[in-house]
Amino acid sequence: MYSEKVMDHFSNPRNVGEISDADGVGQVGNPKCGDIMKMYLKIEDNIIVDAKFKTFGCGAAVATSSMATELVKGKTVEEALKITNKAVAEALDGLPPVKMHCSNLAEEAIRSAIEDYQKKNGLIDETNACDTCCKRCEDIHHVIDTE
Amino acid sequence: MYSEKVMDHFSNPRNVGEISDADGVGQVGNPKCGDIMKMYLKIEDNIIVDAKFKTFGCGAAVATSSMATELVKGKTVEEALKITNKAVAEALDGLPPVKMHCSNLAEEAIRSAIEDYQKKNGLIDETNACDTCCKRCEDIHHVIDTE
Amino acid sequence: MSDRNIYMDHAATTPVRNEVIEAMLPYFNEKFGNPSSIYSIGRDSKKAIEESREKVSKAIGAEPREIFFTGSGTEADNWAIKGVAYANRKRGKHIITTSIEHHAVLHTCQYLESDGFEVTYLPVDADGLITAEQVRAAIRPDTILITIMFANNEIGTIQPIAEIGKVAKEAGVYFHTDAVQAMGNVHINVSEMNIDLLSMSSHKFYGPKGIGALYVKKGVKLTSFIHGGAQERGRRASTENVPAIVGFATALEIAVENMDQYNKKLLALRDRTIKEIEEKIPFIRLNGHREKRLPGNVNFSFEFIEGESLLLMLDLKGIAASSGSACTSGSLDPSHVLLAIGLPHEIAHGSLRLTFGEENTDADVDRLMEVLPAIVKRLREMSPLYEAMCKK
Amino acid sequence: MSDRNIYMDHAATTPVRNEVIEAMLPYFNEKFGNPSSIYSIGRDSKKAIEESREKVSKAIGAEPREIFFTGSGTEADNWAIKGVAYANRKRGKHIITTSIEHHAVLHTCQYLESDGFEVTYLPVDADGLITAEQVRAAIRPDTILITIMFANNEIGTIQPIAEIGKVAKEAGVYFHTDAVQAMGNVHINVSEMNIDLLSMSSHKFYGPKGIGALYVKKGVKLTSFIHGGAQERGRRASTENVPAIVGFATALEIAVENMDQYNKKLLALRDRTIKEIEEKIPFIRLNGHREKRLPGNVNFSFEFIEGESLLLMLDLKGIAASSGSACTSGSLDPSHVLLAIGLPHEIAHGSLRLTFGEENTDADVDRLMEVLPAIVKRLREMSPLYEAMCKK
Ligand SMILES: Cc1ncc(COP(=O)(O)O)c(C=O)c1O
Ligand SMILES: Cc1ncc(COP(=O)(O)O)c(C=O)c1O
Repeated sequence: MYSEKVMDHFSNPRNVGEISDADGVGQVGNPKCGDIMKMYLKIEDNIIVDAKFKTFGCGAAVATSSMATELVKGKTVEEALKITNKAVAEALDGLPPVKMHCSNLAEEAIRSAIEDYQKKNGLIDETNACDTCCKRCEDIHHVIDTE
Repeated sequence: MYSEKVMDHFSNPRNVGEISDADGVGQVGNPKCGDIMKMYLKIEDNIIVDAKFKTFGCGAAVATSSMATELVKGKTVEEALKITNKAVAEALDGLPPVKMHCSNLAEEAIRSAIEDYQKKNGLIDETNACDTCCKRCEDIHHVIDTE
Repeated sequence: MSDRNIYMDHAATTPVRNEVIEAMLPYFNEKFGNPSSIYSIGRDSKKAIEESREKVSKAIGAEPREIFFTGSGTEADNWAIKGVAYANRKRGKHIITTSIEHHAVLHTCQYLESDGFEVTYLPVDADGLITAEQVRAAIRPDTILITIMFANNEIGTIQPIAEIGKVAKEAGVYFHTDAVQAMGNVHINVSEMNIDLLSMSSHKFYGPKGIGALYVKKGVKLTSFIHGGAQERGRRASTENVPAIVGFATALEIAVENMDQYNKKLLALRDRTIKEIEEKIPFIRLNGHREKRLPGNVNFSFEFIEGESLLLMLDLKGIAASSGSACTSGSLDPSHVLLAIGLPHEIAHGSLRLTFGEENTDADVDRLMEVLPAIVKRLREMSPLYEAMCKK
Repeated sequence: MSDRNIYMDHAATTPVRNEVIEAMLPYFNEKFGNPSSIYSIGRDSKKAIEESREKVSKAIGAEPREIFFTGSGTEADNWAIKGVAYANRKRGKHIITTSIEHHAVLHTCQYLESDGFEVTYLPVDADGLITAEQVRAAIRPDTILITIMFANNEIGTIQPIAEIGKVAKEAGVYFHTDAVQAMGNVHINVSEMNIDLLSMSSHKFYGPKGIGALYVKKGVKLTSFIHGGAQERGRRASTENVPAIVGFATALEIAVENMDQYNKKLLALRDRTIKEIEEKIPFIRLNGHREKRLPGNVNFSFEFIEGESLLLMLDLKGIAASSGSACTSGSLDPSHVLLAIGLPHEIAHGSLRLTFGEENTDADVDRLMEVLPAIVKRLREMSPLYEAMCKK
């Protein structure tokens, strides 16, 4: 089901943990839906110098979190904001269709952590932390176990 | 499906043929239903001294015809009239349920041949040659091929 | 010689090919995992199913996602017809079919009639053929489905499916075909032939029993028939029968690859048998179209005799065949197909179907022709109908 | 050690036993005849089916003529429920079931709701149990069917079937039970338990996939579900799947003969595993009733972690298990069963089902207990929920 790259990032996730003095922290998802991603960013001179995550979620959620932290490191804030869910999924050699929402979560976690950083630093004043997961919970057709 | 006895009477039917100077001839069944039994009896002093048959029909029809002719031989007319379809079926070690109507046909063929004899000899005047097969044709629930 | 068993009933069912059994075996106890599981052993099963789906789709020119595995050809027929009927009930309640369909189609249509649908049963000609023109003429504004078999299981007649598909497409009516007998014998391309739904059954082409498939063209509105788990993309529930699916696809792939060569052989056996029976036995009638027929199908009526007796006699000589006789089915009415092509009851009762397959050889036909004329003669001599005819 | 594969998902499916494969093999290519044929090779198949039917009937205390083979457990459930519903529609339109049925039952009931039937979904207690009293209270004058599973596939809870059967009998309402998980693990006697219809599926007790059966008590009014040929005494059409039927019966016979001994072994593995998990891992919850549960079933929720990740980690260590996690099914909602017993969503997401079988040994449990606590710990350390809890 999962690509080798996904399995690699799942079984050896990069950047797991917390950054105690993070400049931006974002948490997206909802335990009800079975996916929560929390991302910590260390930002110096508009450049993301470190990133860590904690994730409650499926294999794809863990792997995309890991990949997302890898992708943002070294990027400017503007560059990081351009990372799409597609880019995360592609960097993992693809995700099964039913798991594509996990890559959304990664995109959202990056945005959410950056927004937090921007808010804290007075760079924007409006928050729109994403709650897509829970919209999806209700939207998505109820698919069920198959044994 | 069929007992050994049925298969024996089917593959080596006794008394196949005609009796040119028969004292009683009876034909029952209907080609529409796929079963016709024609029975020839030679009757001397009220005793059936010979019996022959021709049958268009399934394995059970052939075997019951053969058995019926065996059973009537040597019997008095009254005894022969007492031969039931059950007796014919039992003498063959049983018939599959769907084939029980064939043993009806045998019973009817005996009756019909004897009635013919009685009519010819003025012993009765009323005929009620049996047409049960065709009644059944319409009655029986349409069962179908199974491949 | 009577101890040799000769099987001439391939339209009823076929033995499973050895390569197919080999292909199936690992999935019984090694790669036995539930394909819906995420662990390795389940993923092997999943992969096997998807590869099989791809093979099946290729065989008929479809997309893999248009193939849904079922528990049999009958289930595929039931699903296609009930599924289209109930999903499109609001658009109309009229269905067109023929009078010579397999009972999997006929009885399903009759069931729908009892639930408020209307069904037109098109008559066939003396060869068992219908025309696209007949279909066109039967279409009403409320027609939602045309279901016409590709090739008939009894008399082997092959219908003008591409022409009917064209008519259906022009009218915007879904077209289902029961291709259970045609698969592996006839070239089928669902897009060229404008087929929307197509039923298959694996045990007719040397695959296992108990597995079939329904092709459903993308976009066709169809309700589910077997409700439960989310297998087959949520459209047909139940734990996938992995070994059987693998067997199905393996058998179909072999059948399609070798079709032309195989058909050449069958045609030779068929045509020789037809010719010799016509030469050697009087009072007979070939049932089904002489050319537009399945390559392995021979079907004759023998006047004055009854089919089951004929089968039993052949069986005693080691030859397995089939009949449209009512007696073989526990009914008193002979085959609805033989009646539909206009045979009188008593002649329909005396029919014999021989369907050739892989293992059959010219020696088998030699043996058949050695015993069949004598058996027919013997049964006729026992028949009061023959006696009556002779005395005329 | 991680290269050893340990299978702990027998509730999903089981490998086919070698004796069962052996028993099936001759019916693929030697005795492959169509059982409805009258020639010798068809008679062999027919005989095999009737012997199998007898074995299956014996296993549940029924008559052979009350057993009908189907293409799966799901088909048996669909047939039983739709068959009773449509045949008894004039008497009433109310059906009683539970909220923890398998989807083969639940989705079928939902389908019937869309067709005008009314369904009561009885709630269960925290252990997944319902009571006969609840059933009695739910019966209305227009109730035509009670369908309640024998044992649950996720949490293993076994229902008081005999008591429910008594209530159903007193009320004169048909009682169907989905015994797919119970067969081979629990002693079942349909007449003592007053069961009118019972579904089975062979691949849960070391028989082949794609074959099930429905027990239908003599006299029960039931419409056909799969229409077509006259197989199964005209009640379930399609060429009989002879090898699978033989496999089903062989597997069931072995299972029933060895049930007590087999259960003793499973119980030991189960109870040891439950005990050790409870001792070694904090923040957990045993799902399902502690005693009234299937002998091979262990189901735990592990707080703060998600089930699919847990399964993947176990798989990497060579252990195959299952989860009520939504992720394993492509849905975002976790198991309806875990929600029905009152688990909050996030805890339901983190559940693990281990179901033991024949090949499992104490060494397998050793291995499980070697890796599971570490995996749970690792995933928790990665979890923001655990972090949040720890900071409280
Ligand atoms: C034309 C046709 N349709 C449907 C079927 C039913 O297939 P199955 O027996 O696999 O259900 C058959 C043969 O059995 C058939 O010949
Ligand atoms: C309780 C229960 N009912 C029904 C089924 C469906 O059986 P099958 O997959 O054979 O259709 C299953 C398992 O799959 C089950 O566990």
